[in-house]
Amino acid sequence: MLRLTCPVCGATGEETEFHAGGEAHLKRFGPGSTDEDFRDYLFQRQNPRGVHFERWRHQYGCGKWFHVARCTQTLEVFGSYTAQTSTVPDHIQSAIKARRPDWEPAQ
Amino acid sequence: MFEPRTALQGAHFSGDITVTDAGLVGMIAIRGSLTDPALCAAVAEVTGHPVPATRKMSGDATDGLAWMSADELMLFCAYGDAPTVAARLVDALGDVHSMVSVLSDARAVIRLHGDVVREVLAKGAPVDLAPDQFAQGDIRRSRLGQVAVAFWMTGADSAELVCFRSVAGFVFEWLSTASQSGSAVGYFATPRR
Amino acid sequence: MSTRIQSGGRLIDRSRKIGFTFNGQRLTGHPGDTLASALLGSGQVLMGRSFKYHRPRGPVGAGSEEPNALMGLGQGAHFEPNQRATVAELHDGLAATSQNHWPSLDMDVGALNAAMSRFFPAGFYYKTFMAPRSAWKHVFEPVIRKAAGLGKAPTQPDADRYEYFYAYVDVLVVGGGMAGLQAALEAGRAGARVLLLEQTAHLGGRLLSDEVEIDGQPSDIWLAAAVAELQGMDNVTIRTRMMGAGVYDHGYVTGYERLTDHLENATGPRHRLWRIRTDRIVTATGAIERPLSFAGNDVPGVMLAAALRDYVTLYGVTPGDRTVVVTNNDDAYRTAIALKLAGLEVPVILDARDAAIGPLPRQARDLGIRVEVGKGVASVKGGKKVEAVEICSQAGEGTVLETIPCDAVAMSGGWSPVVHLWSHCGGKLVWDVDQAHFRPDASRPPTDHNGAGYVITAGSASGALLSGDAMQDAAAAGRRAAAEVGFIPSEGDAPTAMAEPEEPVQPVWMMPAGASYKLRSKAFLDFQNDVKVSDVQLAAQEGFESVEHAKRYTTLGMATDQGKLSNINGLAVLADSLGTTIPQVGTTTFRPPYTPISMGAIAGEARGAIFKPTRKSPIDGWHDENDAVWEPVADWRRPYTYRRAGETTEQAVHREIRNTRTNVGLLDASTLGKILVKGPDAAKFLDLIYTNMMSSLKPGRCRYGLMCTENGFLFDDGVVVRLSEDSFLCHTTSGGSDGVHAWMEEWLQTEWWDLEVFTSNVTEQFAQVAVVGPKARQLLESLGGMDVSKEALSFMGYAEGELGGIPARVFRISFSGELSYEIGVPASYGRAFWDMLLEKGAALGVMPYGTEALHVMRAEKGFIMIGDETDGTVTPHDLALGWAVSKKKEDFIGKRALQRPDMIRADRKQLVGLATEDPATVLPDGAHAVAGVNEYGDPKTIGHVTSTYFSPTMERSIAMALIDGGAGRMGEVLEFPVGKDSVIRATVVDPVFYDKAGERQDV
Amino acid sequence: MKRYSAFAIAREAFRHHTGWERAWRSPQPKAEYDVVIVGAGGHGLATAYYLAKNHGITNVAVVEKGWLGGGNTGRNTTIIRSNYLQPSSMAIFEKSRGLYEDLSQDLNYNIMFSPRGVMMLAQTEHELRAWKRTAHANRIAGIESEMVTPQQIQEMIPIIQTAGPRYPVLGGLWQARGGSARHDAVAWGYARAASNMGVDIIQQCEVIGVDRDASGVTGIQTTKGAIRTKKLCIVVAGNSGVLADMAGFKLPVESVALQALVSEPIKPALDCVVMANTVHGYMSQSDKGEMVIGGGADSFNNYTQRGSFHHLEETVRALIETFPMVSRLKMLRHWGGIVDMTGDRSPIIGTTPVPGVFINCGWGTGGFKAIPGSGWATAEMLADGAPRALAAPFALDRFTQGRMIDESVAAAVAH
Ligand SMILES: Cc1cc2nc3c(=O)[nH]c(=O)nc-3n(C[C@H](O)[C@H](O)[C@H](O)COP(=O)(O)OP(=O)(O)OC[C@H]3O[C@@H](n4cnc5c(N)ncnc54)[C@H](O)[C@@H]3O)c2cc1C
Ligand SMILES: NC(=O)c1ccc[n+]([C@@H]2O[C@H](COP(=O)([O-])OP(=O)(O)OC[C@H]3O[C@@H](n4cnc5c(N)ncnc54)[C@H](O)[C@@H]3O)[C@@H](O)[C@H]2O)c1
Ligand SMILES: Cc1cc2nc3c(=O)[nH]c(=O)nc-3n(C[C@H](O)[C@H](O)[C@H](O)COP(=O)(O)O)c2cc1C
Ligand SMILES: [Zn+2]
Repeated sequence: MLRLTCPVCGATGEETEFHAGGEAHLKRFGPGSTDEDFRDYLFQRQNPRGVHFERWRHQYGCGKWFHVARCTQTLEVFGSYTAQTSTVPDHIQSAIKARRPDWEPAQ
Repeated sequence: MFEPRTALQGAHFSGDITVTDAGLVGMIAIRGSLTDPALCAAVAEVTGHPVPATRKMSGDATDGLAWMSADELMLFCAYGDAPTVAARLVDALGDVHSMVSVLSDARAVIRLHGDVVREVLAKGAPVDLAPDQFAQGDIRRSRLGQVAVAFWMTGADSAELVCFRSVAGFVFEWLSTASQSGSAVGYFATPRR
Repeated sequence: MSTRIQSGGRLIDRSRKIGFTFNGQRLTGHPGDTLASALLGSGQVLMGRSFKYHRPRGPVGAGSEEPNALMGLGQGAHFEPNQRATVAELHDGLAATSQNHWPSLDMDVGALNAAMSRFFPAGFYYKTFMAPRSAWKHVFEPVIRKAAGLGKAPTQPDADRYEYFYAYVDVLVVGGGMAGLQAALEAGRAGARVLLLEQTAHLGGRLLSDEVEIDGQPSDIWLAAAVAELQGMDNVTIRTRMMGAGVYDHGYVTGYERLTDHLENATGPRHRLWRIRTDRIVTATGAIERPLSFAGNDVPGVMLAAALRDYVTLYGVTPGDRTVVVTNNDDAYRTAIALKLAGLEVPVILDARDAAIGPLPRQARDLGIRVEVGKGVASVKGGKKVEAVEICSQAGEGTVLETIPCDAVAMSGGWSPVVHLWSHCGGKLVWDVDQAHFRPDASRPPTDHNGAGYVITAGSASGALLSGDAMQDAAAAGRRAAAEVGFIPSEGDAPTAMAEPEEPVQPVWMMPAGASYKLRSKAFLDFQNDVKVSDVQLAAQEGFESVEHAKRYTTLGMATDQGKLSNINGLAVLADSLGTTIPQVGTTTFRPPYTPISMGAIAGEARGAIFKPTRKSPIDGWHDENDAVWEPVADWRRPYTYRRAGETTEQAVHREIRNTRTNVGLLDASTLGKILVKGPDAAKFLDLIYTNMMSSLKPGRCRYGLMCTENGFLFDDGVVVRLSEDSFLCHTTSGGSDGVHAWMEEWLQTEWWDLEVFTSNVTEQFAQVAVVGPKARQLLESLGGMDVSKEALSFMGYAEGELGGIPARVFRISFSGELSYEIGVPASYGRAFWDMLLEKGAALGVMPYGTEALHVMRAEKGFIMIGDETDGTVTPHDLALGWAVSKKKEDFIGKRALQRPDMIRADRKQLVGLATEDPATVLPDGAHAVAGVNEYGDPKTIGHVTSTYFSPTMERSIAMALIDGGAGRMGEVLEFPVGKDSVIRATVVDPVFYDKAGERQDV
Repeated sequence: MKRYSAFAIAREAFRHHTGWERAWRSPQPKAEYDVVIVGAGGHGLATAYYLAKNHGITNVAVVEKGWLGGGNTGRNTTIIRSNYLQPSSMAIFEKSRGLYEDLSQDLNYNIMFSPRGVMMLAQTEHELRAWKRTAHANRIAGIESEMVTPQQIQEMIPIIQTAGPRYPVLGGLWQARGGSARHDAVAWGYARAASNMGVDIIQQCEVIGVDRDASGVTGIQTTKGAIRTKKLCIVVAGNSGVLADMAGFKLPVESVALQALVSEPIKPALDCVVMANTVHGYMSQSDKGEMVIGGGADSFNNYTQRGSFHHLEETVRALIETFPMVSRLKMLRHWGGIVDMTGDRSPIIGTTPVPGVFINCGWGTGGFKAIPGSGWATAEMLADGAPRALAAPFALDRFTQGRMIDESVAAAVAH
């Protein structure tokens, strides 16, 4: 039963206040993209056993989406940050590095 | 004969605490950037309340302004005043990118009163309701049992709660069940009055 | 004989007697008794039958670890099977029944299994019962099912009530023994918010039975002071009768509080499930004594040494007058001493160790008790109760040296820390060679959201078995917990606790060490599931080497006690059989709950009226008063139809349709989703959300719109109204409103956050009534107010104003093909508006209609219904709605998906109408059309019926279907096999059955 | 291998069961195999068994990181049914159910297949129509399943409450020859039979790398050393993404925890499997007497074999609403498994972008029932190098083409 902190309203709440939204930072492929790129965007997920960047919505709270860096193996949370970012912010990367020195961002 | 009615139609329950339909309440959702000084000024001017800080509320359901989200406020006023207040807000906001919608009828407000108000809420809301963690002036949007609610303390032993109109009956029933006599938990210190 | 003795019994009130029944027999006990102690006090040692062999059993423990003494408690709507008599507190009128026997506890036919046990070793059922094939289901399985299963199933709905409670603390202490109390004191004094849970009714843990010296005084004095101090702290809460049930990720703990089980007549909830969120957990859960594995260790009267001591000390009862003590450690001598001091006989203490030289053995000898070292039990004699013990040398094969008559045996194989809560979320264990047990490895704790260890063990739960160590460990644990959550703990000396020093335990996994097969097959490891030493050895022999395989093959540890007594002994046997070490073998996975918890508590308050929220429209009351047949639609309830006296449901629906098509009908459409979308980019945004072009819509006009998922499939539809240049009102399906609103917000917040758009879900702000039928306009005009004439408000138009004095938004849209207005009024006026329509419309023949009439009427018009014509795999093109998919727009959600190879296949399923050859025959729901044979050799299905009705308007059956390449099959006759040898033939037709030209709605 | 029978038990009883042999061998890995299967779950073991039995390919290793059958096969609620909606699903699940009928005899291992029937309740009009549609599809495909009325349901399942206030039961889809089997026995039975035919089952051997050259796969790296092979089949359920990553491709799969729980055992009270999809409650009673209850899946990626507690609350509430007596039972134990959910919630069986690497995954919440059929079809594919009719529709390319096999059409879940 996760506890997450919403970076928008600052509330720390339990998982049931939130709604999980899958992998973060997907690049949307629209008309004009190849079938393969489109498939990757729609279906192929990192699904790592380890550090995962994912989307959550503070569904019962402020209603806002945000991003979380979390380990899928230990469920440890490295930080949460706003949804209006296309890449993992530096401070989150360093928070992960601090606890997982071997971790490298995915290509 | 054709009078407006709340969803709960004045319902009242008395057990470990009292649970009461607050009656018709004017409610206006204001969306816009809460960091925009123009918006803050307009809202303060029309409502008489400063824009509250994150998860704070000024006043109560009779006259109050609550933080709902980073770009959303909820104004409480008299039911009959809501349309005109909303119109005044729209005027005052002018060109500021914003949205004002009257939601007086979309919500129900319930008043809770009694020594164990915090405990009754803590039976359904995953929120730290200890007096030093959740005080008057705080508002929390969360869930109660299986539905979305927002609540705030109006005194040491009283609170108000707002929920969607369609589930008002459910919430009322839920609160009455949780406060049936003999179900007090005895966890939070009894408030001093 | 088992009996109440004159002395001892600190937990009972001897001055009062209370009555209870056991298998219908009236017995008495004292307040403070457990059911087990009261039964022992009444001469009843035999309390149940085991699972597999139906062997007679008495209690082996005195607490929550008990595997044997399980009973059905209560009656009728309060009956519950499989309750442990050792923790059930006695109350007046308690009704207990023993289980798993027929015809009676004393005489059980199932006990034949025991006699046949040589044919029923571990896993025997995997090897037989295979022929003939059907015999398993019809012969063998029913017999097995009947024999298994322990307690009787409750038959009535539960009369009790349950609830939850959320608590937030800095430090949660589980266990109210010496260690838990000390840890709580330390954390509490430092200022942390502390919650302490104790599963029993009493604080003190083992101190209650085994008094030690704390700071030079009897521990009772310390105990009283500690409790008083804790109770005096505002930041500390103590709850008894509350078990730490499970430890979960991120500091989440479930606490199982039993509020009324110990009361005769109680009000209020029976159990309360606490969901505790804490930063640090101190588990001070104590240790559990292990049985010894000797033949006949399950005969009623054989007990754990400390349990026997508890019965004597706490309840003043004993299972026998002559107790043989058998042990491999010093602690069990306390039992011998306690028995002797209570005036009971202890003919011998059998100590498997080579020597017994500590102060406790010395004290026992001084009391005149015979102590035999290097000796053990070869076998316990007796069936339903202990009659004698055969003594042998521990090192040998079980040659009987002497037979000692006795009626009870106290056994101790050493102590295992209670590591369950530590382990639930991944805390690791180490094997402590000296103490012969697994204890928490403090360097590998379970980790929380910050990656930090969040469980700290205290006292004997850490493996600090001796009082002095336990106290030091507990104080350190409490201080560490407080410090880790940001408080400054005391640095002073912790109290010193002192008990008699103890010599080391000597592991004994089989008694005697060289026991023959005969003895091993009578030495029980798992009492409840009847798993013997020989079973685990067989598992190893057959290659079930992993401890998890051995568990599953033998069912060791899978009973209702989850192996609290058996696991370590079983591991040891497995390790020995495999020629490896216990830590190599490792433990099975510890899973919550610590002991079983009621399903009622897990469900909490959510039952009956508040099982799930029911959303009700503002007009719900009227429907309820007027015989609505309800239909759940998402969380809403909606009237399916209003059935009048003497009508069938179908007749009611047809009446409603006919009336709507000839006079005027009213539909409560309040549940339809309504979402406001406003901002400079609103039109641009809706162009992305909808497949159609919405930016070209004129203010004051309505347009039917479709929404696809990014995968190209249709998922919601509805009418979009342009309220003004920069604001739109989007209608959604009733079930879709929350989803569509969330969908819009998701795109706005996470993909197109540069767009200046706000949305607001105003669904519940408005009660919406569809006024439908040729007399609709007449009805509205009779209300007085805004102009609703054709000229002022044309088809697909929108206007705001007042009707009958109520503010109204009127949409001229039609889902039935009739002249139709949908009118939104503030929800608080919804009922008033509805009543007004009924009153004014009476003369016009106004009549409400329900969802089924709505469905039939839209089908008559060939309109699709999300969920009927769509199922998550259907595109707008499949439904011939290509006209609503913009070709001009560069992008919209789903556009790219619709270009994939499979989506542009010509032979996709397409929407058609169907006319059965016999107009009276209605195609069944979901019937499939077939033609030819598929790749598996079955008839090839070419599509299925999506909507099918008898149309009272057309006076014939109508249907819609999705058919492979349907658009190209007009006029074809399709075959729908609908039952054995029965086929319905239907012609493919245009799905619009009624008023193809659309003349009726545009008037 | 000595045959199991009542006679064998009697014989052994008189010699203290000393004559029982190991159920399967525990060999060290050889340097090379014709086929290496990763994952000794039901699907991997069944694949090995049918490779040996149907295709005579026995130089096969099944490599397992833990203990065989310890993945989802050993932790599922054992519901077996074949009344699916889409033709390709019906084909493989019915093939599987048919194989289950004779599996005990085929394997000489009592896997306790118990066709006690599966009842899928319809609690909304929409669900009722969906089940009717399924019933038609099933009948045409030769699968016995039928709609039953609330009255029939009440008679068949006395403890059910069909007239519940919130979601009264409107009907049910009944598959009489669906049911359950002993989950562990399925894994053990296949392992024993496969081992007996020469398949090496190598436990405690984790695959940690996949070797490949320009032409495709050449072998694997394991915690017990390197193993060469030209045919590698990945059958690791929740860990599929991790293995695909090692092999160098991506899958349309996400791993989440799915939970289950058991009650304490009670005397027989429920004779069939009941699925209440509207309220999310799934329950059957095992031969030992415990109620076996399927819980919900987490909605976030998770490899912990633990799930979030609130799913259990939802499940138990639903069950109490459906079977009020459940309220006075107790939960004995709850656990989770890591299930691999695909983009359309249907499985994947097929070739991969890496030549020589085959995949069988994506069974998600419902693959126990498919073990025999999937093993059969996967063995065909491995023997031929390409899928035959049963497996073909489940190929990976469907996600590129948009050819979804969506069973959620008919049911919210697919247990
Ligand atoms: C709680 C729950 C309830 C369910 N209920 C049902 C149900 O009622 N009916 C139904 O039909 N299905 C059900 N399922 C689904 C079903 O259990 C699975 O679909 C099925 O068991 C999958 O079998 P498998 O052989 O593919 O995977 P598994 O049994 O999980 O086997 C995969 C194996 O691969 C091994 N492995 C992983 N990584 C490696 C590596 N790197 N190297 C070597 N080995 C590795 C694992 O250790 C594991 O043993 C349920 C699942 C769960 C979790
Ligand atoms: N000499 C020995 O071999 C030996 C062995 C064990 C204990 N002891 C003695 O026992 C004392 C140890 O004290 P302690 O406090 O560590 O243990 P304890 O056994 O006295 O107390 C543990 C308490 O935790 C409670 N508990 C256990 N699991 C729980 C759960 N899940 N939820 C709620 N409550 C739970 C128990 O009911 C008990 O009251 C010392 O005096 C020690 O010497 C001695
Ligand atoms: C169908 C089924 C029935 C089970 N019955 C029991 C049971 O009676 N007692 C028990 O302790 N566990 C039972 N379990 C749970 C297992 O002990 C175990 O928790 C599960 O297989 C997951 O493994 P793990 O907990 O070791 O991770 C059962 C599991 C399944 C799949
Ligand atoms: Zn928030």
